[in-house]
Amino acid sequence: MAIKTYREAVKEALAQEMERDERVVLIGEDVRGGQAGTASPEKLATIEAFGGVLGVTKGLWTQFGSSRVIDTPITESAIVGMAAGAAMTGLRPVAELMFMDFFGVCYDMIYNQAAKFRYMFGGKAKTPLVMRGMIGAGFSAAAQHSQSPYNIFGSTPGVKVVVPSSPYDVKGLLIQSIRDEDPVIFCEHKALYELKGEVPEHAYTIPLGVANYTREGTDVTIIALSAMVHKANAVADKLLKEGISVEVVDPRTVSPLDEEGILESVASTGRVVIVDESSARFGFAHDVAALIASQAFHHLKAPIVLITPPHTPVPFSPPLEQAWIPSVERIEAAVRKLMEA
Amino acid sequence: MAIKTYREAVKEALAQEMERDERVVLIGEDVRGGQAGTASPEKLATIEAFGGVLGVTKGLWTQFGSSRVIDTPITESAIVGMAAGAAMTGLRPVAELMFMDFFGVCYDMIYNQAAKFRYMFGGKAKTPLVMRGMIGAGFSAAAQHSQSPYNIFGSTPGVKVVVPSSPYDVKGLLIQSIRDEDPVIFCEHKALYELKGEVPEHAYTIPLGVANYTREGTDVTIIALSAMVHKANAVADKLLKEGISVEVVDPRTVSPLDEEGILESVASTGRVVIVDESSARFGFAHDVAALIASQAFHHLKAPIVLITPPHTPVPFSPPLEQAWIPSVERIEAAVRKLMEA
Amino acid sequence: MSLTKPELLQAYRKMYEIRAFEERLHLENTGGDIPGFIHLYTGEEAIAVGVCENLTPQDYIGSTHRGHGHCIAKGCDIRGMMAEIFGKETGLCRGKGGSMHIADLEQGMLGANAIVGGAPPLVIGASLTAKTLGNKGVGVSFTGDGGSNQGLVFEAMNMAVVLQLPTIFIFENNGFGEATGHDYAVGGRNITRRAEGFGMPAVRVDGVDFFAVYEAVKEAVQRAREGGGPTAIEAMAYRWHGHFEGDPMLYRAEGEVERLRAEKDPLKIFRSKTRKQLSDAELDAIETEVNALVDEAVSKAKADPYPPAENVLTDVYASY
Amino acid sequence: MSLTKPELLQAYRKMYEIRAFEERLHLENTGGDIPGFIHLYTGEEAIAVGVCENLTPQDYIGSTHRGHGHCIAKGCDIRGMMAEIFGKETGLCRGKGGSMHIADLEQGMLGANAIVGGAPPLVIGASLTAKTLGNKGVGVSFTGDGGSNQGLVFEAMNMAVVLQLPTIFIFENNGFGEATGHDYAVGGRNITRRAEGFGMPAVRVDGVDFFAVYEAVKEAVQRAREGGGPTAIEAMAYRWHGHFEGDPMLYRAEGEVERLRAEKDPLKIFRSKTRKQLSDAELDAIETEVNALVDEAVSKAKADPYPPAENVLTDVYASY
Ligand SMILES: Cc1ncc(C[n+]2csc(CCOP(=O)(O)OP(=O)(O)O)c2C)c(N)n1
Ligand SMILES: Cc1ncc(C[n+]2csc(CCOP(=O)(O)OP(=O)(O)O)c2C)c(N)n1
Ligand SMILES: [Mg+2]
Ligand SMILES: [Mg+2]
Repeated sequence: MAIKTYREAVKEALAQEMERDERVVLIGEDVRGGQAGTASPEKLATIEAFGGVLGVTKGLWTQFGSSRVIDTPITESAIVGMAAGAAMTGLRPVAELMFMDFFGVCYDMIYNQAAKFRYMFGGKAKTPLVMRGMIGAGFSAAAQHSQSPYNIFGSTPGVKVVVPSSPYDVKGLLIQSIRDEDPVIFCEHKALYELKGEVPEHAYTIPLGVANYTREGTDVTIIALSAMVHKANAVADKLLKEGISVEVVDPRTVSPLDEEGILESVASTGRVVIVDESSARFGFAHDVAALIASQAFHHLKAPIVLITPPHTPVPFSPPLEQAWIPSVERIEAAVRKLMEA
Repeated sequence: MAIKTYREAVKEALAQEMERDERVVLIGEDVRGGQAGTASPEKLATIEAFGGVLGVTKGLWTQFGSSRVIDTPITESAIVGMAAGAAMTGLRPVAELMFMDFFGVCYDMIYNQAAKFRYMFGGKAKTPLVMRGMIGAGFSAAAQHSQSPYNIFGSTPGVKVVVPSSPYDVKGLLIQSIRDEDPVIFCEHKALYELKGEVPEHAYTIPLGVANYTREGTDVTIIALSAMVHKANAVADKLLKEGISVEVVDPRTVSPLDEEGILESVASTGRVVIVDESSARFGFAHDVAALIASQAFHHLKAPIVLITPPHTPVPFSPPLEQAWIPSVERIEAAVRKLMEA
Repeated sequence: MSLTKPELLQAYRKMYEIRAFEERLHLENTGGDIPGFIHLYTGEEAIAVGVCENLTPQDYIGSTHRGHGHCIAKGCDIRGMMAEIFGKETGLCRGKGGSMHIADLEQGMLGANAIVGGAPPLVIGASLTAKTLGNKGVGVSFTGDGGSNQGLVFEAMNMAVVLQLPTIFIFENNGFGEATGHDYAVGGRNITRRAEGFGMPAVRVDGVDFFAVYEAVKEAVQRAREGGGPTAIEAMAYRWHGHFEGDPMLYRAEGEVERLRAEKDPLKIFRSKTRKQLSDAELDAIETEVNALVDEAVSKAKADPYPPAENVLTDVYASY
Repeated sequence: MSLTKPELLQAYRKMYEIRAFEERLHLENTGGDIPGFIHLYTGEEAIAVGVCENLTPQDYIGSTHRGHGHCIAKGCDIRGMMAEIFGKETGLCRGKGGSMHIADLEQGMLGANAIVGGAPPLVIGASLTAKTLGNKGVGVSFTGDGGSNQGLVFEAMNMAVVLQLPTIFIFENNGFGEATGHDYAVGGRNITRRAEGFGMPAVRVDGVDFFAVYEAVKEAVQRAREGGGPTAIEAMAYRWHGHFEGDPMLYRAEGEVERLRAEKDPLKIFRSKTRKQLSDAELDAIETEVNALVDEAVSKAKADPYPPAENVLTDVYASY
């Protein structure tokens, strides 16, 4: 199988779905990039100067043209709202929010609109829209460009929320998200774009709501998403050498959530660590802890351990930011402590 | 002590703080109401046609005038943003969002702005702003006017979140919120405005982050907020007659959260029901369940029970809406089941 | 006048349907049978109908909290609407939406919308669909004078101009947003001129005159269908009832509504403008028919069953 | 020309401070020492300084992601800024903010803002404070041509007009938002006219000419202080560097930036316009001083300590 980066996998998913289904359109700021520049008309007619700020969509305009790859002004409510309206009426738009941190300027178009149409209109509407964007800290992008609000998205009924951790997953889940009939918020972690992994050439789907056990083990279950999965894996690999057997469960989608996949692992280990970058309060860790404490209580041998950032904005300075992000060390220490208890 | 409604208590808090501190200003849509109407100039110069859509602020314009009670266009980002900017520069604004459901059109002004200034600017800014608004289902106000997004607010670091359940609490907590140096989101439940209770005449404060035990008991702890407190109390009163002793803990503020107050009760009963109107996922119930499962695990005698709405928008039709809202029956059944386990 | 007699009769029928529907709701609501909030459209019938008589079911509209008139004009079934407003299983949204969320995508009705300014961003999306599929469809958004100040609306206008979308932005200036006059809330006091600043043609029309609305929209629709981009139309009209049912309208002049009912009634104005083509008898006959239809809709809505409680879990992907 | 010689020297000093600061950052960033994103202001110095020379520390400004120039013009300490950008404890925000969040409330600087369009709503708040306290202060927001399309900005303009707030909305039209030209993104292609539609005076000025900016802002500030309400000013200028450091600017004409550096340099233009009042020697002396200051700021920033990890929990009410 070909080795590709997470970034390439995202683009490949978009390209293959756009090829397969001409109702799929991309909408966002600089998703092509370079409109009305000062370069010569000939050059402007060919370049994709940005292809998204991180180059994820670069190449798609050349392939699909301006009616499928739609550059917009800086106007997120209109981007997401337009995508929602287009989705209700026959397109399958993929709107790019660039940084998910920007949800605050446009969330009504998901929260009160796209997410609710199907239910509120008695099942008579579908809104097959994907809103893509970046999450995550680690780049000193500071307080307004480093957040991971998938917990907020996950609390909204009617919307599905995907938070993939690997190149393989990101492609299969994005294709599935585009084909899904419900609105999907698709969260790509900045720290993963350069991550490489095996990605099949063909279009394939991964169902939403099915967890992936990235490590199998019997002593402790670590539940983690996105960039945190790799930290959990590292801890599992390290501790295995010492005879501690750690299972790592990556739910991959926050909503729907593979409750069974989580509870099964907890039933077998009885010890739980949840690692979550979203929030110190009302986060994914809390949601899953509540699930376990209510549904798998009798399997638990020890308190559930939550590893989250502190309840603060993301600080800019590298040492502060490193202290903010859940670390391998904290995860390892938590697992060790659970084994002692 | 005088008996007042929750609505009167809110207004009294506003009036007393406005009297005490001339930096306190009210900003919102129709907080006075009646500007540029067609009535005669004399009449227009005196009426407060709305005083907020639910009449909460009626009377304040007459008392404090147009520079303190500021009617705005329908423009929530500008309302909340203006309040945040005014708060940074010396006023103590109380912005009214009318229905908290509208947060989606303006949340950036809290999420990325007001909530972050103090931290992001290294402690050199304060933003003493209160954003008031209604939450809650029960009035067939349908999917876009019935929500309780205090869970979303509570996940935002830097902001405090208050969700009062009684006339006494709403007055004391609102005064405290106005005096607080951090931004506060203040959630008033529609179903409580007509609720009556004892409210002292004088200005008093209730600290943020201190739970109230509305019932004391030894068998089961129910943790509930806002309108749900009254349902929990009803269950406690009913079951007491049967010899089941229920403690009801009303944290009153979601953030900061009185963790000790909650954990203490759990330590004494070992059985927990959390009743929460916010969300079936990532809600207050989940946040508190996670706290308990991680901090008080060894005190627990049984699984934690979460009573929340289903993971759906709020339906309009009365029987559907009644099925949606956490009910006294569900709470009672949960307590009974816990006692059997 | 470019309209045929059947078209004129149809326009009157639609306007009267709205009138009869709304005035009946006013009565029913006073009786206390209707759950939730109700915002009546009476007095503004010429706008909804003047707009929608230019549209086909392939065209889309997006509406407001005051949406009954738009729904009726766009072809939603009156019985289904009434049942919805009463919260019944037979409602257009099976009781899940209510007055503020009536939608019917088959009729090109994208929904009433209880978020002020909510429709325009969605409608530019419907317009994008039409443009992308090349089907000559248009999208029409309704927004009030109050709603015209919402950021969502400005963004949608700008986007429509940039992408040259087939969108018509209708601003229903009925003088008030809740209790606040448009002269207070609209910076520059001129919605038309503000829209023009976004780079599209914009006109102000007399919104109680069906023909004025109809002709302005006709031109805009034609331009949009031909790829000429968006248009804004500000229709000046009057709200006869309170903001919501229950508002005592302290902010309005005494006798104002009575005067409006006498002088600014879109139906009366229509009648007087069509005296040569239509007889009173023909129009009265329509009214009689519509009255019967509304009667039937109300009795049916009252008799129909509520949705079963288990429906709370349908029409959504989650099963808990 | 209404400015005294000391005022002129001060204006040049400020512009050169920005220039030296930004060009040095460009170099330091290439060296790889600077964490996070950097957006340089070079080429637009006349706007920030032309605005802020009209202001006192009691006036407030709100800025953008491209905020260094505004900070310097408003009086932020260059050493504190540099340390902040390097993420050091001695930074203006103690390392918690970084380039995109430099603030200094004592200087009336409400913060750079990494949310495009974030400043105007906050600035009308500062203006409301001034109006309420009656202290004659004004609020000034900076927004780019790209940002001029954000709903937040439109809402703020409308609110400022309705409440007649002492606000000046500065639009820095540097031709691009990221890689997208203003001619594409701005509906109507005219930010000034669009602002006028909101009901306030609006002018377009040459943003590389300090004096053009200064005079327009002077008039607006005076009007605002006297209770005459808000003004919008669109200043046309050019961005010399990429959107962020690292952007290869494929979308720009070959040789364009070199031409701009030669023909549209705000500092050169200032020099040539002040030939009668100021000598090259005087201005060169300022440059030498400023260069030393920037050198010092950089060495200090590099030498200064990072904040201790436990500071992650300070400046916030939560202790976990
Ligand atoms: C985002 C948002 N803000 C405020 C409201 C409350 N609200 C409902 S209708 C209304 C007034 C709307 O006025 P206008 O747009 O003129 O429409 P009209 O009622 O006159 O038809 C307001 C403020 C809302 N529903 N949504
Ligand atoms: C709400 C929001 N949307 C998008 C972005 C990403 N972004 C940062 S700067 C920028 C371009 C801004 O262009 P302009 O306003 O012209 O300012 P300039 O960079 O030219 O100074 C964009 C799109 C953002 N930071 N915030
Ligand atoms: Mg109106
Ligand atoms: Mg620009």
